[in-house]
Parts: sequence; C-alpha cells; structure tokens
Amino acid sequence: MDLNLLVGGEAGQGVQTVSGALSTILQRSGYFVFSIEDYQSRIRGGHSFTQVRFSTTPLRAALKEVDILACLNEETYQLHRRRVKEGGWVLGAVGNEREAHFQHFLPLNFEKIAEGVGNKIFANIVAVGAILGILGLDLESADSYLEEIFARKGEEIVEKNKQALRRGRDEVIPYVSSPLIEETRRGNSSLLVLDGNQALGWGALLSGCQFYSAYPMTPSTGILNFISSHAKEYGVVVEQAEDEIAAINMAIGASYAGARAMTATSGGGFCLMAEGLGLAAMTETPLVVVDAQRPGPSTGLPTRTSQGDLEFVIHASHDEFPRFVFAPRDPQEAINLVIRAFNLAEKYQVPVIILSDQYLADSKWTYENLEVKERPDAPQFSSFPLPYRRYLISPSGVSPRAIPGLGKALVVADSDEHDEFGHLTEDLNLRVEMHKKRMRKKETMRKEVRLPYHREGKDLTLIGWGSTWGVIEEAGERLKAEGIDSGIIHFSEIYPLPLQIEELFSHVSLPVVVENNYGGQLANLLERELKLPFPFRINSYNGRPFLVEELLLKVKEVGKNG
Amino acid sequence: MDLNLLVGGEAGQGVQTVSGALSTILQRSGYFVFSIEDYQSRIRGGHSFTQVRFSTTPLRAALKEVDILACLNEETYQLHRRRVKEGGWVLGAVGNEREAHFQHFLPLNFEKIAEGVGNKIFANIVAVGAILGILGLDLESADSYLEEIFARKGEEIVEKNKQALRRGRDEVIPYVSSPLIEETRRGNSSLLVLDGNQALGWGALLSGCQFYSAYPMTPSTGILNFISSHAKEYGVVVEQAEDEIAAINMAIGASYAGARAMTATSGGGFCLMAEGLGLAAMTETPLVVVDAQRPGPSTGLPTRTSQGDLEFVIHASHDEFPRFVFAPRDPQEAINLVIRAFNLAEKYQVPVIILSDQYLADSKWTYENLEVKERPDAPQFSSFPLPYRRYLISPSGVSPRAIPGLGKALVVADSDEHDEFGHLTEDLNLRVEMHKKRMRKKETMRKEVRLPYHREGKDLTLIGWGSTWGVIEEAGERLKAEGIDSGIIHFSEIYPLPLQIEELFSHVSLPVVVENNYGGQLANLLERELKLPFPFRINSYNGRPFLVEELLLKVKEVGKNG
Amino acid sequence: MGNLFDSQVEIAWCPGCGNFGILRALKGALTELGFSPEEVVLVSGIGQAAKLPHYIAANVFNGLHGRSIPVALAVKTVNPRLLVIAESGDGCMYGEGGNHFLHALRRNPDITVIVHNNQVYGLTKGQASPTSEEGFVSKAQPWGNLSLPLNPLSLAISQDASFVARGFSGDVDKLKEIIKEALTWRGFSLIDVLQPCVTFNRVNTFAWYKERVYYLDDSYQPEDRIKALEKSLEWGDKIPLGVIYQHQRPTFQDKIYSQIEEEDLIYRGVNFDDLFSRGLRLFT
Amino acid sequence: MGNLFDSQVEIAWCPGCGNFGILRALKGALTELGFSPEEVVLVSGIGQAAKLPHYIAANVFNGLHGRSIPVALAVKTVNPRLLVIAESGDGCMYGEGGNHFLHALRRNPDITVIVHNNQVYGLTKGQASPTSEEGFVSKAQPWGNLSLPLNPLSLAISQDASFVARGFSGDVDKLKEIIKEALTWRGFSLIDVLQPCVTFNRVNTFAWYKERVYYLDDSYQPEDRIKALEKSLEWGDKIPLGVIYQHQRPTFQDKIYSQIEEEDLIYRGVNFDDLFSRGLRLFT
Ligand SMILES: Cc1ncc(C[n+]2csc(CCOP(=O)(O)OP(=O)(O)O)c2C)c(N)n1
Ligand SMILES: Cc1ncc(C[n+]2csc(CCOP(=O)(O)OP(=O)(O)O)c2C)c(N)n1
Ligand code: SF4
Ligand code: SF4
Ligand SMILES: [Mg+2]
Ligand SMILES: [Mg+2]
Repeated sequence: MDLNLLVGGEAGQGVQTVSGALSTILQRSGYFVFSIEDYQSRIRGGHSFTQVRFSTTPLRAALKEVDILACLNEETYQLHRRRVKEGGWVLGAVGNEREAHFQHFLPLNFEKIAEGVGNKIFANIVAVGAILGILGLDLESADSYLEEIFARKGEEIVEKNKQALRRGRDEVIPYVSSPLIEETRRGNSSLLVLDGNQALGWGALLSGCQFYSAYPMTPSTGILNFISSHAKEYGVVVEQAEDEIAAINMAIGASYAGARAMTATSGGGFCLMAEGLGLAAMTETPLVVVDAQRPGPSTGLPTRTSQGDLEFVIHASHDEFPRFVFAPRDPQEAINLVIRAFNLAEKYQVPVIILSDQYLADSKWTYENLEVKERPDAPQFSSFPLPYRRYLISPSGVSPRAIPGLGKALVVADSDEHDEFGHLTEDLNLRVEMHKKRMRKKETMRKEVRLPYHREGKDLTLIGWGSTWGVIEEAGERLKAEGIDSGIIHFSEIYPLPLQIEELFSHVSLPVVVENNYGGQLANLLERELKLPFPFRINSYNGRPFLVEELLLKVKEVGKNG
Repeated sequence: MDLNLLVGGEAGQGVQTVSGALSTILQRSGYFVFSIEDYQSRIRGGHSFTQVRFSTTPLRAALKEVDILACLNEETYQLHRRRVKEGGWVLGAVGNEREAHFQHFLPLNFEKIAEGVGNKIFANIVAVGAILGILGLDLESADSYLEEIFARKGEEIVEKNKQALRRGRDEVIPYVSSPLIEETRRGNSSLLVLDGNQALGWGALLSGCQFYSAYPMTPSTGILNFISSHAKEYGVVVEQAEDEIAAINMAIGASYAGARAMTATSGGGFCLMAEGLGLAAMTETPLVVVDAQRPGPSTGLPTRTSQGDLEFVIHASHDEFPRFVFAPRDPQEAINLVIRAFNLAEKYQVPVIILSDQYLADSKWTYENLEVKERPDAPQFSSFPLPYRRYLISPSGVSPRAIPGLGKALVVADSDEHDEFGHLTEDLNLRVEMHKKRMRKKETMRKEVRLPYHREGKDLTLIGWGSTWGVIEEAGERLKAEGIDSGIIHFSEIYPLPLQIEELFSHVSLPVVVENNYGGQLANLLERELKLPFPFRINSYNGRPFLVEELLLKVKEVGKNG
Repeated sequence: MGNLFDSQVEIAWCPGCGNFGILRALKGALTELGFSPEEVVLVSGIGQAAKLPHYIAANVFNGLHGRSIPVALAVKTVNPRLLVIAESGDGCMYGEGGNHFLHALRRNPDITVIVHNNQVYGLTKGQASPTSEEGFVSKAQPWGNLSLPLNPLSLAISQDASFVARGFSGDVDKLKEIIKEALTWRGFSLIDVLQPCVTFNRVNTFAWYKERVYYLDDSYQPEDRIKALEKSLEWGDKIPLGVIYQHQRPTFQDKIYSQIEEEDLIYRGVNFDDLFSRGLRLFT
Repeated sequence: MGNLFDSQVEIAWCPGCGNFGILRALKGALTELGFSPEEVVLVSGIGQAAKLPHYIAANVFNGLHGRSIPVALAVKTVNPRLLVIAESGDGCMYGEGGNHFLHALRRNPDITVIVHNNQVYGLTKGQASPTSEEGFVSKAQPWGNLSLPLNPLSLAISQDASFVARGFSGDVDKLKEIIKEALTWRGFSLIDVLQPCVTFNRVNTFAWYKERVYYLDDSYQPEDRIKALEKSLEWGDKIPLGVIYQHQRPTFQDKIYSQIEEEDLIYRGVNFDDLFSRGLRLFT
C-alpha cells in the first residue's frame, strides 16, 4: 500500500496545519509518512500545498501521482487535477461537473461545512476529516492530536475542531464503498516523524552545542525555532543576531571561549558569512555552519529548494584553507552528520559546512528505528607547556588547543598571519610554514571522509548528493523493476573527496549526475578531481524537488541519448 | 644595460619616496624602469624596501641579483647582502669590515650626512644622490623632481633636499672610477611610468566611470586615491562607504540610475561584497569590481601579494550566474581591460571582476608607446515599447535596458525571481525561463573572451595568469637563451574560458603552471574545463612576487622531474 | 481610488495589515504633490514592507535585505532630479541595514526613508525585530526578547538627522501629510511608521497603538534638538506622532556637485573622445 | 613599568602615537584592579589600535576589521567569569562595525568597549573615518570630508547605553581611572578615547585636544539622561572628559543565564550520555 494525498489552498488557509495533522495521525496509526511542503514567500494568499505520502514500509521520496486531492480553493484544483490517478478522489467545491471524469468527485464546500461549526477557519480540519473518512481511519489519533495542538487555545477551540473533523468525515462516508486503506496497522509508537530542520537542530543538541547564533532566513529558520524551543532544557545560549556577520562572529567567539557553536543561514546570508568563514580557518577555531539552500541568484525564491551553492561553499572566502562540506541525505543522516561535523570541526580545528535545502528542511520523514550512530567526542582541553603556542607547527597541522580562562595558558588567536604564539608576523618564511601547516590538514581530512553510498548497476549509475538520495534510490528501484540495472553513487560527504574516489569511479557504468541546479556542480567537481568527463546530467532548477515519476522519465530520456 | 637597485630601511625612513624619485628620475633620463615595493602592515619601523630596475629596453619583471644595495639601516644589509652581485655596490653604515668582500663597499652614514644639511630625515635623499653618483647621472632631472614633490612644503625644504642629494653624490664620486651607466640616453619625454593602481583608476576614468564607491583596503586603496585626485577634472562622484556592503550596493544603485560604476577592494572586502555581486547579476545591472589580492586566509598579510582568489571570485555568491573574470598582466593591459570590462558589463548586463594583486598594484612599469586599444562604447539607451519589460526574455538573454527618469519607461529591478516587467513572481515555469535567459548569456560571453597570449615552445610551456606575465616571459627568454625551447600561455581573460581553448591545448608541450598561490587554481580550472591533468605546477605563497632567477631555478627543477 | 500610481500587481499582504494604510498614504502623497511615475524611484529591501514598491506604478529597485539606503543614496546622487524613496521594514532598515541607516544620517542625502515599523519580522514569520518590546515572545524567542527596543528617532536626532517624524498607518490622512512634508523636505528625512502586523504581532495591535498615539500640536517646536531628544524618548502610555525634529543643513548631493562642478551626472553625457584625450595627457 | 601584563611583542606604532598612552592606562588599570592575565580576554578588530592586544600579556582574539563586539559578547556569554574588553579604532568600531556597536547597546552585555578615536583611518594611511571632522582633507578626500562626524556618545546615550565615558590618551592617569570604572561597571561600558595620530591627523593633534579637553567635575550627575545627551553634544572649543552617562540595568548575561538556568556554560561540563538519552526522548 502506498497512498499519496495532496491538500492545497492559499496561505492562511492552514495547509501547514493539515500537513502536520495528517502526518502525525498517520504516523501514530502506524504508517510511514513522507511529506513535502510547497509554499510561497508570503503570509496570506497565493498558492500553497502539501503532499503527504504514506505506506506500511519506509518512504524516501515524493510522488507525482495523487490518490486524494483536497482543494481548499479553486486554484488548487486547476493546478493539480492532472495529477490525480484514474480512480483517485477529488474533494472540494471546485471545477465543474463536466470535468468530473474522475471516479470519485465530491464537490464538498469545506468552508460552508466549517461555518456549520461556527467559522470557516475550520475548513482545513473539515478536509482532514474527509480524507480520514475516505482512508477509513478512525478518529482516535486525530482527536488526541487536535487536543495537543489546540490546547493552548482553550477547550472550545478543541471541541470545534473535533466537530469539524467529524463533519468532514460524515460528508464522505456515504460515498466510500471500501476505504482506501487496505492494511490497517496498530499504532506503532516507535515511529518517529521529523523534518530536516528539526533533525539539524537535534543533531546540534545531541552534540552538546552550547551556543547557537543566527539571523532568520528561510529555509534555515526552523533550526533556530527548534533549538530555541529546547534551549532551556539543554542549556543552550540562543541569540538572534543583528545580521549574519554578527551571527558567525558570535559563533566563532563562543567557540574560541570553549563552547561548541553553530550558526545557520541560507545562500544570501552565507555570502555575508564568507569573511567569517575565513576567520574561523585562520584562527583555527572549530565552527559548524549550515547553509540551507534556496534558488538564487540573490533573493531568488525564498521558499523553494535548490542545490545551487555547492561550488560556492567549497571556494567561499579568499585564499585557501581546508574545510569539510557535508550534505545529509535525510533527517536521520542530518542528525549523524551534525554530530560528525562538531567532532571533525574540533578534531581538525576547521570550519565544517553542512548543505541543507528547503526540500530537506521542510519535508517530514518517518523512522522506525532512528539510527544515531555517531557519538559526540568529549572535547579534550589538557594542559600545555607554557608559554602556550596556540599555533604550534605540528606534523599533522593540528596544534593542541587551549581555552582561555581554563588554565594558565594565554590563548592568542589572530586573523593576520601569525607566529606559533598567535602574534602577528611579517616573517615570510614563517608565513610559508604556517600556510603549509593549515593546508596540511587536508591530507588527513581526506582520509576521514567516507566513501559515497554505492550500489552497483550494470546499465547505468545515478549519481547525486544531499537531499536527492531518496528520490534517486526510488527511481533506481523502479528502473530495476523495469529491467534496467541501475546503480547509485550518492555523496553525503562531498568535500574534500575521499582518497579512494578514483578507484571507485574506475568501474562505474554510464554515469548520470542528477542535481537540483543548473550547472551540474557535483559533476563539475568530479570532472576536476577525476579528470573524467561527466556529460550525462539531469538538472532541475525550478525550485521544486524531483518527484519520482519525473526523474524516471528524465533518466529514460538520457538513456535514449546516452 | 640592465641595472638593479635595492634601497631598504624601516617604515618612516622614506623608502617609498626613494622609489618614486629613482623611478621618475631614471624614466626622465630616458630609461625603462621597473620597480617593486616590499613593505609591512605598519606605518613606522619594521623593514621595507624597493627594487628599481632600469634598462634601455622595456622591462617586465624584477630580478633577484642587485647592482647597488643602499641600506638606510643595518637590517637592510643583513637581509639583502647575499643578493649583491660580484662587483656590485653596498652603501650604508652597515655590516663590518670583515664582511666587505664586495668590490665596492662604501660605509656611508646617510643619517649623519643628512644631519649636515640639518636633519636626518633627508637620509633617504642622500642615498638617492649617492646612487645617482655611482650611476653617473647628472642631477638635473633629480632637481626638478625634488622641486615638484616638495613644492608644497616650501622653498627651504626643496633646497635642503637638493643639498642632501649633492652631499650623497659628492660622497661617492671619489670612489667611482667608471659610472655604471654605460649608455647614456637623452630624456625621452614619451616614456610613461605608472603602477597598477593608477592604471586601474585611469582605465575607469577613460571608460567614463562616473561613480566610484569603496571602503579603504590594502592593496586596492591606491585606486581610490587616484580616482579621487582626478574626480573633479573628470566629474566622478567618489564616495568612501561605511563598509564594503554599502560600497557595492552604492555602485549597483548608481549603475541602475545610468552611471558607469565601479568598486574595488581586497579579498576580505570581496567576501562582504559577494551578496551584492549576486544582486547585480539578478537585477542584471552592469558592474565592475576590482579584487586586489593579498595573502589570506582572513586578514592574512595585508601588504603582500597573492593570486589566491581566482576560484573564489569565479564561484562567489550563491547559486549560478555568468560573470567575466579578467586579470591584467601589467598596467597597460589594466587600462585596456578596465575599458573592456565596462563595455562588456554593459553589453551583457553582468558583473565583471578584475583580479589585481599587490604586486601589480604597487609596481611601476615604463611604457614608450602606451597602447590603449580599447575604446569605451557609448551607452545606448533607446526608447522602448511601453509598458517596458526590463527582463524581456530574448534569444541572447540580454534585454534592452532603460534608465529610470530618462524616458517614459518605468524601470523595475528585483532581487527576487521576477517576471519580464521586474515584478516578483512565484511562477516556477517563468523562473526556469528567467534562469535560462540569464545563463544563456554565458554562451555569447564565451565567444567574447580572447584567447590567452600564446608563444609556442617545443620543450615546455609555461602557463600563468594575471600579473605573472612579465616574469614568466623573461624566464622563458632566459631558458631559450640556454637552449631550452620554452613556450608561454598566459591568461588575462580567464573566465569564462574562451571556446577555442581545447584546441589551443591540444598541441602544447609539457605544461608547467606557475601561480602565486598554494593550490594551483588556474591549473585546477584547466583540469576541470579540459579534463586533462596538469601535474606540473610551480606555486609560491610567501607573499612576494616571483623574481626572474628564482622562477628559472624552479622551472629547471620541474624540468628534471617532468 | 483610480490613481496615476496604480499598479497591476496583486498585493501579497494579509488582509487587515497596516501596510495597506502606508501604501494608500504614499500614493496619495505622490499624487497630491503632482509627481509623475517616471520621476519617482522606490528602493526597498526584503520583507513584507519591502514588497510595497511593486504596488505602485513607478521606477523600482527592490534590492537586498537591509541594503536599500546605499542604493537610494547612489540613485539620488547620480540623478538628483528623481524623487528617491527608500522604504522597508524595521528589521531591514534597523537590523540588517543598521549601519547604512547610521551613516546616512551623517551624509544627509536628499532621500526619504519610510520604515514600516511593525516591531516584528513579518516575512520570516514572527521573530523579534530590533524594535520589538523587551519580553516579546516568538518561536525564536520563547523566553521573550531580551534586548531593549531600538529607538530609531532618538538615534536619528542624536546624529542631527535633518528631518525625523513618526506616523501611524491607522491614520492614512495624517500619515499622508507627514509623507508630503518629508518628500518636499530638502535633505534626509526619516518617517518611522507604526504599522500593526495582524498576523505576528499580537502585542502592538491596532488598538494598542490607537490607545496611545497622539499628535504633537502647533506649540511643539521641532527645531530644538534637546527637546526633540526628550520627545523621542516618550514611549509607553503616550506615543507622540508628527515631525519630532527638523534642521536644515546642506545635502550630500549639494556638496558633491559643488565639488565636481558638473551638471547632474546622468544628464551631462559623456564625451568619450574628450575623456580620452584628457586622459592621455594625465601621465605625460 | 615592569608589569604582570608586559608582553614580549615589539610595538609597531609610530613614536609619539597616542596609542601608547592607552596601552599604559589599560595595563595600569588591569594591574591596579588585581586581575591576572589568564582572566582577561582582549578582543580587537583590524587597524593600528587593534594591534594593542598583542602588547599585553593576556588572552587575545584579534579578529576581523569591524567585528570585535560580536566576538567579545559571545566570549563573555560563554564564560562570564572572564573580564572581556573589546578594543579597536574609530573606523573599526563605528564604521565597518557600526551595526554591532548599535545593537550591543540594546543587549547590554557586560563588556568594556575601548575605542581609540584618532578621527582617522591610521593603518590604511589616512582616509577620513566616521569621526573625522567635516572638511578633513586626505588623499581619498582631497576636497575634504563631506559628512558630519559621528557622535558616538550621543548615539550610545540615545539607546540608553549603560556606561558612557570619554577619555584622552594624553592623560594616562585619568584615563586609567576611567578604565577602572568601566571595567568594574556591571554592563556595557563604552570609553571613547581621544587619541592623537601623529602621522595622519594633522588637525586633531595632541595640542588641539589639550587645548579643548576638560574634566567633568563632581557636580555633574551622569545619571540624568537628558543632561547627558546635552553634554554629549558639546564638541568644539570645549570637549568634556569623564563619565558622561551611567545607568544600571540587567546585563545580557544575567538575562540569558536566568533563562537557561545553568551554570556558566563552559564550567558546567557536557554529559554526552545524558544529552543523548534526553535527546532520544524528544521525539518519542
Ligand atoms: C541577507 C538576508 N538575511 C535574511 C533574509 C531573510 N529575511 C527576509 S525578510 C526578513 C525580515 C523581515 O522583517 P522586516 O524587515 O521587519 O519586514 P516585515 O516583513 O516585518 O515587513 C528576513 C530576516 C534575507 N532575505 N536576506
Ligand atoms: C573587511 C575589511 N575592510 C577593510 C580593511 C582594511 N582596513 C584595515 S584597518 C582599516 C582602518 C583602520 O582605521 P581605524 O579602525 O580607525 O584604526 P586605526 O588604524 O586608526 O587605529 C581598514 C579600512 C580590512 N582589514 N578588512
Ligand atoms: S505578516 Fe504582518 S506585516 Fe506581513 S502582511 Fe501579514 S499582517 Fe502585514
Ligand atoms: S599611523 Fe597614527 S595611529 Fe597609527 S601608529 Fe602611527 S600615529 Fe599611531
Ligand atoms: Mg517588520
Ligand atoms: Mg582610527
């Protein structure tokens, strides 16, 4: 069983509430949920929708074909009607009779029905009720969810929502001969639903992050909200900075003072952080920075998704220094990679950049056994011979790190080129040694990086990075089912590329690089590092994530030409 | 004849005055001069020196071996004595007799001699006099130069400087059996001496640049000073901004309003401009930005040279957009490339980045016939059908540009993704068309880019970019003289790489890429674009320019291994 | 309200938002002062307020978050015949853009800055802004905002800004009059406009403002800097509206043009041949 | 002056520079207050002034031009037991770093900000700074600076900064006393120090300052905000020195720690196992 629900309306009609409600109710009923959010950069009006897919087995991607389309307004119908499956359902006071060639077209007026409960604002919950009715789920989980989220608004609101839910359900019941859900499951309390932003925030909390500074910027703001909501419990200082420059400099200051520190932003804010990134590198202060990508250039499309910043973050800031660039494939990996990022930032005293995107940030995944394999390394601040040399020139390039105020060592950090003590220098031989020392870390760092996820396939190999893993994986499986033996290489740890990468690519079938950007930035990186051409590329840059069926079509097209 | 002078002392002793004096006097006496400046990031103390090389034929690089070393302090002697040729001269109250194995060791106490004129501050001019004496130049040009530059300090100071000059000359005369200058030339008034910053500024003036905003940052500040000093004559608005973010946003605003606009900075400031760069790209506002490179990361070495920012500026700002990246090889080309940059920025409505560096910025070149081949295109703001579509989707990607207030067109520019009229849009199909439109420009832009300077050579090919041209050229000639047939490929227009680049590289002898950075950034770019390995690289990152002899040695080493 | 400045673009604000009042007042002011759309340039940053220029038929530069002032300053300098207005939210102007605001006060460019001060970050969904009250609760500040609100008026007066006013979007007519004064003022003019955000600011609502605001009467002398500073500190039960401070001084454009002794840049035309021959004389 | 805070690093300032006085005063204040080097963190930006931390034996973070305040604020927050001083030039603090300065006033972190105000960009060789006088001539401003100088004191007081003072580097003893007051003050303290630059500022010389400065006497009440604003506007023939304004209010660190109810961050230690098990409960 694999069902796909789409609910749309305008901003302000509560589409996001629907998404939260459906995802949670379905999860609590024992299903694996995968949902995506599509919205505009405005608070009211326009068009937004959510897709909630669920199944009895784990899901990793969004589909194009829809089983139930619930329309809170006419536009939703016009925009999405072609995606409804033969035999699917359309709910809403939309379209006109002539168009009702669907098996199930129920022209429910959600707002009118909601008015029956007292206010049209309950229309979204009416829609949830109607959907649950068609699915054939009882309202138990739904009721308790409504109680939770509306509790702070008072008893009356909770009651009205429950009524709205029932009215919706009751409207559809007469038309439902057999409910869509065939396999009922008992509530599986071990299922977890979480989105990318929560996962990144959670990763920080689990890492013992003690300082988080950021300036709000979609789609990274959810991390700020999440960490703030747990700051008290975890003892994290969270500060909204006056701008991104302050945000990164605060994080660096906090890290210098001994705290694990992180900041997050999106591309535009990352631009402003570029100088700070170099400061972290030069002062060798551990730092974790999340760039939640959205389409650009410039302000671009604030609420859409993109993988357009890879080349930028690899090269950001003037002159050269080593850094790690990671891009988690899903929330579970996001948690793990953030922990890993903190550990490695500290181990090598370098900045680590985590590339997220709107798709990862806002989408919800479900896990039965969330695997958090990484463990935060306890920081080691031992004692040092005095006078303390912050930048001792060592074979590995890493110097023992002391924290100001925690011992007798005076810790001198400098953004200028400096001597071993941290004092500024104009000794150009020393400069050469210091630059080598910093760059030397890259060799060990390369060894640290894990090989990409790899599944061999004889006919072709789909290559991707970051949040596209799930959709590539599912497209790959469908290809296999159609007799095309497709393999996968998927990068979550992108930079530096691991040492054995050449070997891995020495026996790969027709490589097709799939990216959510125009230029094929991973493909370019591979061309440069491997000195091999990667001519077959699938690139999307409309601000939306790949859907399984679309990707499948595109791969087949390449297949024809390749 | 080819002579090399080195004068050193501490900051505050007037080494830069010596450099200006010697360069100008020698130029006015009819010689081709090439000088470099080496100084620390401080105003007094430390060590700084200038090297002034001159000849009867044009010069393009600095040498290691020195004919006359003039030491305003002991340190200068200790640091540079090994560079004095057999038979060369050492001047100054330095070293000790035992070390005086030079043929000509004159332990002159410049400060004492200067005190004879009234003040030890004239020591630097005493040294100039001594050097002129050894060279055998009469003091006519020197006198008139002193008159010019000290005029605003009054008659008395001019006189004392002239006396200091004579005292210096008189001290050495007894020891000069035959003056170093064999070929005397008559003053050649058509010889021009200029440094890179002047050239970049001059290029802007010649382009009709009407607006220059910048925040001071070494080594770009000389451009600000130069343009300011001519702002009145040329009618240029020059504004020192509160920070680099303001500087680039002002320049963009000015360009939107119809003025040719430029800004300049160094790497750290360029970081802060990255977001503005994307704004120029998204709003399709022409913009010229100079990045005068210095070693980093971070504050690094403010007064030293580097070619470390190439990869950064190619990828700076999130997501993708086309841009030109140019790097002039010398001041003459700097003038031409700035004019070209303004023309192309306007033609394609894109940002153009010019990479300079401290070496180019501060060094003085001499030209007999300065060739300014480029001509500024007069901007064409015609009339347009109304309502005006600022972002008309055109086959070339370039849309007709109107200027606000100069006609009936309402000019709407937007950093968000927008429709043809410039209004923000959430139409994702339109987004795709707009992104394609912008990216489409790159194809025509590639055709616009000129092939690198190329001279074939059978044994090896030295490859470089920007300010290293002269030293590579001279090293190449010396190799030839030694029987090694070395060719050269030198890029001044680096990005995008021109279309025919693959062809050019298809028949190139052993390529050796010479760069003033650690990683070999041009080599990396070539590897990526050509899918060919460039394993032979010569990289220097000590903050100093290559000297001819040093480069030669390094090339030979590579030759041994290659 | 059929108007020369009407735009076709659909308005993306929430119904009931205070921004509508500012839009009406600004369009009214432009019309009543007899400007035509081509003469007007609206420069904005990013945020809900920053969308306003799209809703007016005029020249528009909708740039980066926080960076409207440097753009506006340059536009006005290049073409002083244009009427240049920089307009954006409190987060944009006082947060991300605080440094440009501060230094514009020193320069005194002849532009008008209109700040839609809803004391919250609207477009990013409700975080505290620089002008949010201490204790303001949001998802990002569940424990309440820990900082004092910025006082933009005292800040401006402390640096001798040329014209400093406060308006209220709930009173379109009076706001329009203040805007007209600012637009005709020669020099930098700031209007901080109290603007209810019906979605994210449940503290400083329309009613909250309505209860507190009052207009300065004719006895108030906006030329006295110390009095103005004192007045600017008034916030709480009573919030003064109107022109708090004014002081004529030479504008940035006046000074620049007296230096370069040229026609307004954009109209002087560039004679490239002349440039060229002058240029070649430079070094010879 | 053999002193616990003596550093081995060679001083790169010009002989006669006002910076030496500030260095002496600061070292004196630290010694007299009985601090030890490990307890002190000096944070600076880039410029001549910003080199100072290298000349004192203490913990040092010499960061980016303009960005010392966010770093200092974070260091103090993470480890409130440290004495944290942000120190840099007028260009660094009020120009590039203007926005951080402005917003620090709102937060009131318990740090001391010392600005070496030589009214010029020293390290980059003499351009006008935000505090340069109108008309100040330099290579970058051959026609003279066109902007009004920033008034950092009025700016700070306008935002109710906790402690605002002005010192003069030519009077080391008195400056030392002011620094001691600032260092022991709980909350944000600003000392704007008039510092002659003997190389690039030929207008505001030692003699120029000497002739004009005077100390506020005991009758002056630094608690009155309006009086303080008035006093802060005094500049010209007479320039007041001393504590211009002070007003106790809760510090940023007080508020943060009352929220998170934890020991000072860095001392509480992190129990990773505990974090982990608490974390796993979060979503379940
Ligand atoms: C560099 C950068 N940082 C952050 C953002 C995200 N952002 C967009 S609008 C906004 C705040 C809007 O608040 P305000 O300026 O008060 O305007 P309002 O929406 O309240 O009218 C932010 C933080 C951005 N676009 N660019
Ligand atoms: C981002 C950035 N922009 C510009 C510079 C160049 N810079 C270094 S110091 C300085 C000005 C110094 O003036 P001030 O802060 O007043 O210090 P002073 O040297 O006068 O003590 C500038 C502009 C820089 N280092 N970084
Ligand atoms: S979120 Fe607030 S400011 Fe934005 S449009 Fe809605 S009500 Fe207005
Ligand atoms: S340049 Fe000025 S501020 Fe810098 S050290 Fe010299 S005198 Fe002091
Ligand atoms: Mg706001
Ligand atoms: Mg200064």
